[in-house]
Amino acid sequence: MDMITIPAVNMTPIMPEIFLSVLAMALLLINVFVPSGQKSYIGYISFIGVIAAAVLVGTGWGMHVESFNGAVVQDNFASFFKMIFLLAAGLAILISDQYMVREECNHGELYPLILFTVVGMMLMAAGTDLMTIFLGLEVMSVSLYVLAGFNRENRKSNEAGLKYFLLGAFSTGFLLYGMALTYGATGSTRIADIATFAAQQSLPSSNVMLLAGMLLMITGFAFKVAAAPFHMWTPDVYEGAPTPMTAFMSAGPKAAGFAAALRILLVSFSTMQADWSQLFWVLAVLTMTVGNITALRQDNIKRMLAYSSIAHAGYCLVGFTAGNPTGTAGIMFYMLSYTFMNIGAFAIIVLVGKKGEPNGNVMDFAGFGFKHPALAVAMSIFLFSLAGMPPTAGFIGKFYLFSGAIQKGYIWLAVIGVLNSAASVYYYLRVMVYMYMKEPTEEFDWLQVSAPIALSLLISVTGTLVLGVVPSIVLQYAQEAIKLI
Amino acid sequence: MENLNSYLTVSAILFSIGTIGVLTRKNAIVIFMCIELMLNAVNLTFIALSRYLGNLDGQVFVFFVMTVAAAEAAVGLALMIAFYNNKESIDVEDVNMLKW
Amino acid sequence: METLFFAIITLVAIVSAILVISCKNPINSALALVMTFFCLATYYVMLDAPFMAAIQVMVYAGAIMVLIVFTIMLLNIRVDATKKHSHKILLGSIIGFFTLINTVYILMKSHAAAPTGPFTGDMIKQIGHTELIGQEMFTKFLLPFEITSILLLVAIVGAVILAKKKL
Amino acid sequence: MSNLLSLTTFLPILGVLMLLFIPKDSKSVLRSVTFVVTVVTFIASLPVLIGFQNNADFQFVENVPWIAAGPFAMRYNIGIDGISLWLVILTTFIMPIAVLSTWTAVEEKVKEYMICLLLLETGMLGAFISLDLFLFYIFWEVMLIPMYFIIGIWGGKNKIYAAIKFFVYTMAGSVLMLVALIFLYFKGTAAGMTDFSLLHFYDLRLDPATQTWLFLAFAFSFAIKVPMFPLHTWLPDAHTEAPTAGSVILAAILLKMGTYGYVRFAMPLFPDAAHRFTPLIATLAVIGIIYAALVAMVQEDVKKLVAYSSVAHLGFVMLGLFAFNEQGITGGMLQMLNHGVSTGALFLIVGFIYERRHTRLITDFGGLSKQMPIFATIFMIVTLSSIGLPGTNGFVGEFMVLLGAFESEIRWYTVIATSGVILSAVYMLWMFQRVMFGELDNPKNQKLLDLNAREIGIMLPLIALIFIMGVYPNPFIEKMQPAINKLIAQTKTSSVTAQLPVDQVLPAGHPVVAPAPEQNPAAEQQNVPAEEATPAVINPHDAK
Amino acid sequence: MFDNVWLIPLFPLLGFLINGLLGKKIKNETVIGGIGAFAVLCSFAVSCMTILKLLSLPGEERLANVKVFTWMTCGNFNADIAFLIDPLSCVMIMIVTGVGFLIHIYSIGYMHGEEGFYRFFAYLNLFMFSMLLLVLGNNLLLMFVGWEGVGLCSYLLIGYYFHKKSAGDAGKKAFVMNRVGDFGFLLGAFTLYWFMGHNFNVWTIQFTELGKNAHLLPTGGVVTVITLCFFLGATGKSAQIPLYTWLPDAMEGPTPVSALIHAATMVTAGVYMIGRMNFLFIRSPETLMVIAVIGACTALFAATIGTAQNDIKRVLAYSTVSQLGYMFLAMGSGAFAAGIFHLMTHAFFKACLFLGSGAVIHSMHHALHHVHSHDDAQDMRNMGGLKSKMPLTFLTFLLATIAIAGIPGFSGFFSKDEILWQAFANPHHGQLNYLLWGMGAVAAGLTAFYMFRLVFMTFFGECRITPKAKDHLHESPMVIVIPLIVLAGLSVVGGYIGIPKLLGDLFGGIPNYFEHYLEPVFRLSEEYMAEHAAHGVAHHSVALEWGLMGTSVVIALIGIGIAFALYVVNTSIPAKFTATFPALHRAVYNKWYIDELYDYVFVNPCKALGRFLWKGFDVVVVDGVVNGVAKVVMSFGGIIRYMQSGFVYDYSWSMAFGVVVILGYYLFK
Repeated sequence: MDMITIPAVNMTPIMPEIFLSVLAMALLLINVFVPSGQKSYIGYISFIGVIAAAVLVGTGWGMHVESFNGAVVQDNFASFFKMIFLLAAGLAILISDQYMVREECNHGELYPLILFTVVGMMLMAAGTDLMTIFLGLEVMSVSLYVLAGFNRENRKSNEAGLKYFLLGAFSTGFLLYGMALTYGATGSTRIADIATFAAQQSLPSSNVMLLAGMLLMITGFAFKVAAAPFHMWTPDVYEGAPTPMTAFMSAGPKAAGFAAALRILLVSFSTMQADWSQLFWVLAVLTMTVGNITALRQDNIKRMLAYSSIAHAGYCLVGFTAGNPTGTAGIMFYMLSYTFMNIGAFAIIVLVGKKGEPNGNVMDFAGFGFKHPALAVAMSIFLFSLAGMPPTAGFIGKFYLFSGAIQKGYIWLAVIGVLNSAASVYYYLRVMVYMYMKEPTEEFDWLQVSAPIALSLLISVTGTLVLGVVPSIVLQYAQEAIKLI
Repeated sequence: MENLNSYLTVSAILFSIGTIGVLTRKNAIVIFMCIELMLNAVNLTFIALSRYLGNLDGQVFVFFVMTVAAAEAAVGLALMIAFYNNKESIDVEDVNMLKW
Repeated sequence: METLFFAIITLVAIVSAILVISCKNPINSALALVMTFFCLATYYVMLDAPFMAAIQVMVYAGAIMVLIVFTIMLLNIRVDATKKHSHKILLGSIIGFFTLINTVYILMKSHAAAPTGPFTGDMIKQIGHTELIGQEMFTKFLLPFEITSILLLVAIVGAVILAKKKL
Repeated sequence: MSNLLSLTTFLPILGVLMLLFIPKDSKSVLRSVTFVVTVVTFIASLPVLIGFQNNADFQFVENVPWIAAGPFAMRYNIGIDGISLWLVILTTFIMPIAVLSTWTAVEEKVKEYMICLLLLETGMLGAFISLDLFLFYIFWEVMLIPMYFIIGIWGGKNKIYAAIKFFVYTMAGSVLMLVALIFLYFKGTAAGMTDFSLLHFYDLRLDPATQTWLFLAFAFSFAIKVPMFPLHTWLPDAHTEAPTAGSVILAAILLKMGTYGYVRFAMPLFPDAAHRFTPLIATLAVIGIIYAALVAMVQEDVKKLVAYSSVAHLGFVMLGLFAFNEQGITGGMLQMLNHGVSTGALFLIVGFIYERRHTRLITDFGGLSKQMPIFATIFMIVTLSSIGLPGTNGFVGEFMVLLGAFESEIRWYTVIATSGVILSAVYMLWMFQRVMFGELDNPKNQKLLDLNAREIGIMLPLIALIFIMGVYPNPFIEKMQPAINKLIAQTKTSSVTAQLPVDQVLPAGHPVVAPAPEQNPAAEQQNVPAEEATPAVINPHDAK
Repeated sequence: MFDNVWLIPLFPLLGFLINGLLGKKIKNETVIGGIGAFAVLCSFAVSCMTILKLLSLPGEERLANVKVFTWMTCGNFNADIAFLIDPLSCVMIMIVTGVGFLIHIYSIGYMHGEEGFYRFFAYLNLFMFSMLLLVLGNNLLLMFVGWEGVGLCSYLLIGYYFHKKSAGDAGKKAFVMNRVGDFGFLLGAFTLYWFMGHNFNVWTIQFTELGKNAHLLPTGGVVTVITLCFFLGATGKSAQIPLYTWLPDAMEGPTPVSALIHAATMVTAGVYMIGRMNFLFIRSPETLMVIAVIGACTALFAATIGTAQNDIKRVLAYSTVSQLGYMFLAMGSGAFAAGIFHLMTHAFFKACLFLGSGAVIHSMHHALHHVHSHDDAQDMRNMGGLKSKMPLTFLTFLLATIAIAGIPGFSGFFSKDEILWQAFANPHHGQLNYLLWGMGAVAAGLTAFYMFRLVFMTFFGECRITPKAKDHLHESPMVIVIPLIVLAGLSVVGGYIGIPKLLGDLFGGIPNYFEHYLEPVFRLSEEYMAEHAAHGVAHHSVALEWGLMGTSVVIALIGIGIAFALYVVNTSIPAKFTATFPALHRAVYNKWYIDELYDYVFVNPCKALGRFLWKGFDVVVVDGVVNGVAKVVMSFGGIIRYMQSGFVYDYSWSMAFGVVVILGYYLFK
């Protein structure tokens, strides 16, 4: 009997993950010694860590390194998404401090958990083995359950965590079953092997086990990206979770879900595109429509953004349906833009919320526009971007998503998409109606805008506008990234 | 060894029973147990397939699933406790402050 | 003989699974679940995976179920007290039934990939299941294995944050 | 100066930057700065007018790469021809007037208001000068935002409803255009095009079925903006609620976006479909003319009446455009300018009395002529211009439109449309009579002041234009003539080919880039096989 | 040759600009009136020079197009600002500037002290400008400019007393009815332009060019359509059935306006237009018949209404409508020269009548004002016995009345008789001619009747206002009287330039100068007529002509006699008559309820339709659909929202449902 020799592995592909994990662990330790009033420093350190990780990711751009026996890969696709995760995490960290202090749950563990979430998401994006992806997903999910319920004194937060947990675990069951069937059908969990196997099939979609495995996995990811009818957790969880975490959840995990789904479907199941495109067509339509229509009737702004987030997932699914470079690069670009604009919007909500009632109501924005012009302009930019108005990132993103669909010939899908996007304008405008066109019902308190939030707003606004005016700087990377996958 | 399909069928039955449990029970802990049942059904599928394929990947997967189940159990139960602390109940009928 | 054994185990597994979802008292459900887990462990043994069976018993039936039972006790929950929503049960059952039909149909219709792996029952018996698993886990699946450490860490931290009396 | 157009377009943005640094309480400074900026923009646009050569080419072209990713390449490609020239000038001309018009009416949130106006100007100018379809779409959408705020923040009672209606209505139309735009682009790339340049798309020959769909999408979007019956209902609301400057800009320029869209995009890009849908468009235009006139007749609110009159006027424009001949299109273009001037002026006038009386109900007025003779005179002139009295601008446009339409296939529509001249006289004069004539019996009206110097100053340029364009419209016509002829050629050549069996001209499903029509008209007559008729994409500007 | 012809319209335009822009500052009435009158005088002078120059040319060369500048060109369409000088336009400018000048002079006196004096003169000058454009314009479009321009001035001047609601209404009515006519004019112009261009490649709107190419046109068919459209324009402008109702209402304007615009010049524009485009009308016998019939009907119909009116100006207004009917009867009979001739004589005597009535009203108003009476100064029932108070006015008025009544020797006789004869003898309408003649003759009798009724009620008998007021009645100032005298003189002698051939022969072969003078304009048409006459040129005996002439004179005399009997001899008869036939009287007095009919048939339905379209269609249907879609979407939002029940099992149910459906679809499809 031989000793098991652990093979020499190339750590390069997972350097950012390692770095973040180590940092998170270190912070957990440091946290013990930081007095409760000064937990912000942990946040600052995390933010710096995120930047450092981004640098690490950035330096790896252009390389294609497989490692761990094919369990993980470093490629542009992964790097692009990792950047999105880091951005989301960075912005979320920036807006967390003020909120958490106000809500009196400023526990230092928050930041390490965010970092762990990022590690999980990164693994989802970089994983080339179903197991890696699954575990990445679980790391992310488990952290998110905690983050959603982080404000444990708050019943809504508890409820959000619990709901997220129960439904997340339930969806994990389906996802796993899908993976099991796929494994059974192909004899491997490696994405590349599955692809090889599927490619050998004359008619892969007639292999029922493989097909069912794929479909079940899709439902699992559909849950993560909040596609109808697997979306129902979203509004509740988004509403209940602490606002910065909502912001984070709406951007990061969604992107991660798309990353993993894209990799699995485009690589492993590329030969079955006809099948999954058809499914995504329906999912996209349902998701967009349900999200938008329901958002029309929301007064709670967080809930409204939650529904809108569902709708945005729907737009991304349009790109997914297309499954061509335009559409998929569109998804990548869109998720990046969405990170900017949505977290930006949530940052404003963080500011507007008051202690104990952090969930802004749309009515709370009455008169906001002229009381706090700069913030209101920022909010308007985010909302217009979410609505897909040029010259903002949201428009370019939608443009590419729908272009992908049109290029593929899914004209009607694109039409439904744009009509949805027109309908969505209504509820985004509604916020602006309150901001600019209604008189305030009560006097505004002086809003305290902490430096980190100001920074996050600055980043978000800049990102939203720059990506809207000169999107090439990012789009070309997205294009490159999608080519190599 | 029984043929593969027998095992798979059993796992499918267990999976479905778990699903029904999730859909019908009101107690969060019981729901969680039903989910565990579903996961176990999947585990059975994995191991049966693994054995059939002569490929141990599936079993390793089961190993990880168990880890995940443990992790989820820890966090999930902690969430339930936290919820219970505030609401004195873990009945999902009571978990509906957030709606519409 | 083996078939008979399989049938009995299957019967027990399914009956206890049904008990899991039908017992009013969560403790009873939990015990029924433990029963199911044991059945599954038995299956694993039958499938030449003794190591998995051992883990099943220790981790699942042991650790996880203890945790659950402990929580049930801690929260002092006895009976599923709220009134039954029969339509919910009906709808749930219908969906579950269709899930069953679907999955069984899948299994009927499908055929797994041809057995390609090197691990035959004899080989497993010869080398030892545990060693083979270890071999796999520390070579081919080293990364996932490492990830589980993070996962568990997260779970611990999370559980502490959520459930500790005073932070 | 090669980047004159960019300068003109983005000067208002510079103005916005300046405004940002002015404290919001110094209202008169804010107003003055804005006014100066708009005037400077107008002055900056004059060299464009003077330097414009009377030919069909796009001039003052700027063309630099902008976005290039994936299958797309967008360029910052701008330029003007005779068609857009006047609309650009109209825009820069109207803006100072608009700024002046709400000098005293807008007392609150002046800074934001002025910023909105300037942003709007950039948006509008940008849309008129874009030669890149994508760029056009961007500006087209961007315009909505400031206008939305102008209506919604500084509007009247029902402003929110009006603002949202305006926005969502327009948005619903334009997103369909977006889909069509993308689809068109892919059709273009299939034929070897590499960017969104409009000039390339002109040479693209699409099969009629594709044209139909694309045309419908474009036309729908533009029809909302025009607005054509029955998509007009946002307009009365928007106009009624908007502040004076908003109404003026909306009427004078924004509505022209729709008609301009037809001239610039929908008609030349999809000539076959445009011809095919001429009966539909003409029907809607005619219904619009009659319908809006009838509805305007019974309005109780002056502003709403004027708003409905806009619908009728733009019906004439549409009728002219879809005559597809020189007189019709020239008339349509002139009518666009005329409508800009006279309806803009009408809204200003309504603004004047509203500012004084804070009501717009016709019944609240009566006999104002006695109290406000100057106002009466100006109002009269503008009214007459609006009903198209000869000697005023309205007549020239309307006459050309009707003449052109009468010469074309839509003759019978024209007959009905011509009766619109009766109705326009009815509703305008009736309104004028009720407001200005009769006993001055309302005590509130007896102390009204006549127009002040600022107000007269606002109106004078408009009045002057009313007469200049009415008496000597030739300079206007001459500048737009070559471009219009080119447009007609673009729409005509294709319809000639459309009459040929499609499979001879085009292999099924393979749109090809045909030689530029004016260069090789003979080739088309001889049904050149598609492969031969595919020279590289023609880009006259690359050649320069 | 006629290079300075553009000065003719220019002077009034300058006058308009000066008075319009500076009038308020000038304030001095003499200066304002002087500027206005002088501008017209200048035009008149240039017109005289022009016509003299024209007369110095041989007949065939009496035609000139004077281009000022290109107005608009677009493709094959070209419109110039250019003037056409030919005998027809010359006679028109003479009438317009001549009569116009007199009325300007008159107005200085009449409008004395009125508020907005400058405004009045500005409008008047603007009117002169427009009218001159109308008659001088060498193309359809320029004519249309004048055509609409005079309509505008008419509107402005009718609404001069804008504070009176009736004035505003009348102005609007005039404008709108004119617009209905303009609609026809435009359509006619479009059709003509398109038809000539499309079929014969003659893309032009210039009269001379059109005339040259008229031979290309077919007879009837499209030409009928075109000419009917144009005629619709003429009915609007010249107050013919069915668009005549605005003219009586237009009497709300100051009296000089009625004289100038609504009697002498503007309302005859329709006649002029038909004369100008005779080459077209002659090619459509159907249209000619329509014109003739409508002319005759209008002549008769308006005359009946005229008999029952009590407002002095309204009587004259209906008389104008009726006389215009004569002119159209002439045009419709192909007797263009006769129509134009009557146009001219009518301008003289009707202007005189209106100005005379203005003088009466002025005086009455003055008197009533002095005693603070609110009696209507225009109601003839308040007048009577004025001949002693205002002898000069009476005399001139009487001369003009005789002229209009068609008493031999006066101008009206010559022109009217010519028309009646042509109506009888023209080759176009066959048997219809007799009817036309009959209607014309009856109308002539009625004309004589109501005109003398007017004279008798106004100038004869006892004065019916309070004696106190009576003392304040006196003759008008010279500035008012002189124009009356001049016009009365013209009414008497104006007819002698166009003596009918029959009479001319009688008096030693005096030629019909007027007809001869206009011959270059109508020659081609007459030749065409000779060739194509539908019923052949009938040759009637001289005796018949004499007989008809005599008959018409007798009818007129009977009319006068009846008037004398009823209003001088036994003034109680009219009242008895009214009492006997109350319905008839009411109908006639109320103008046969035509206004009401129009209200019911056109105006009210239009308003109701508008209101329905607005409140019913626009708000309910169109907006309803739009808002309805929004509402439906919103309510869907509400429904879906409530599916989000907050219960975990519902959510998991939805997920499981999704899984089942997806799997089921793919597996069992």
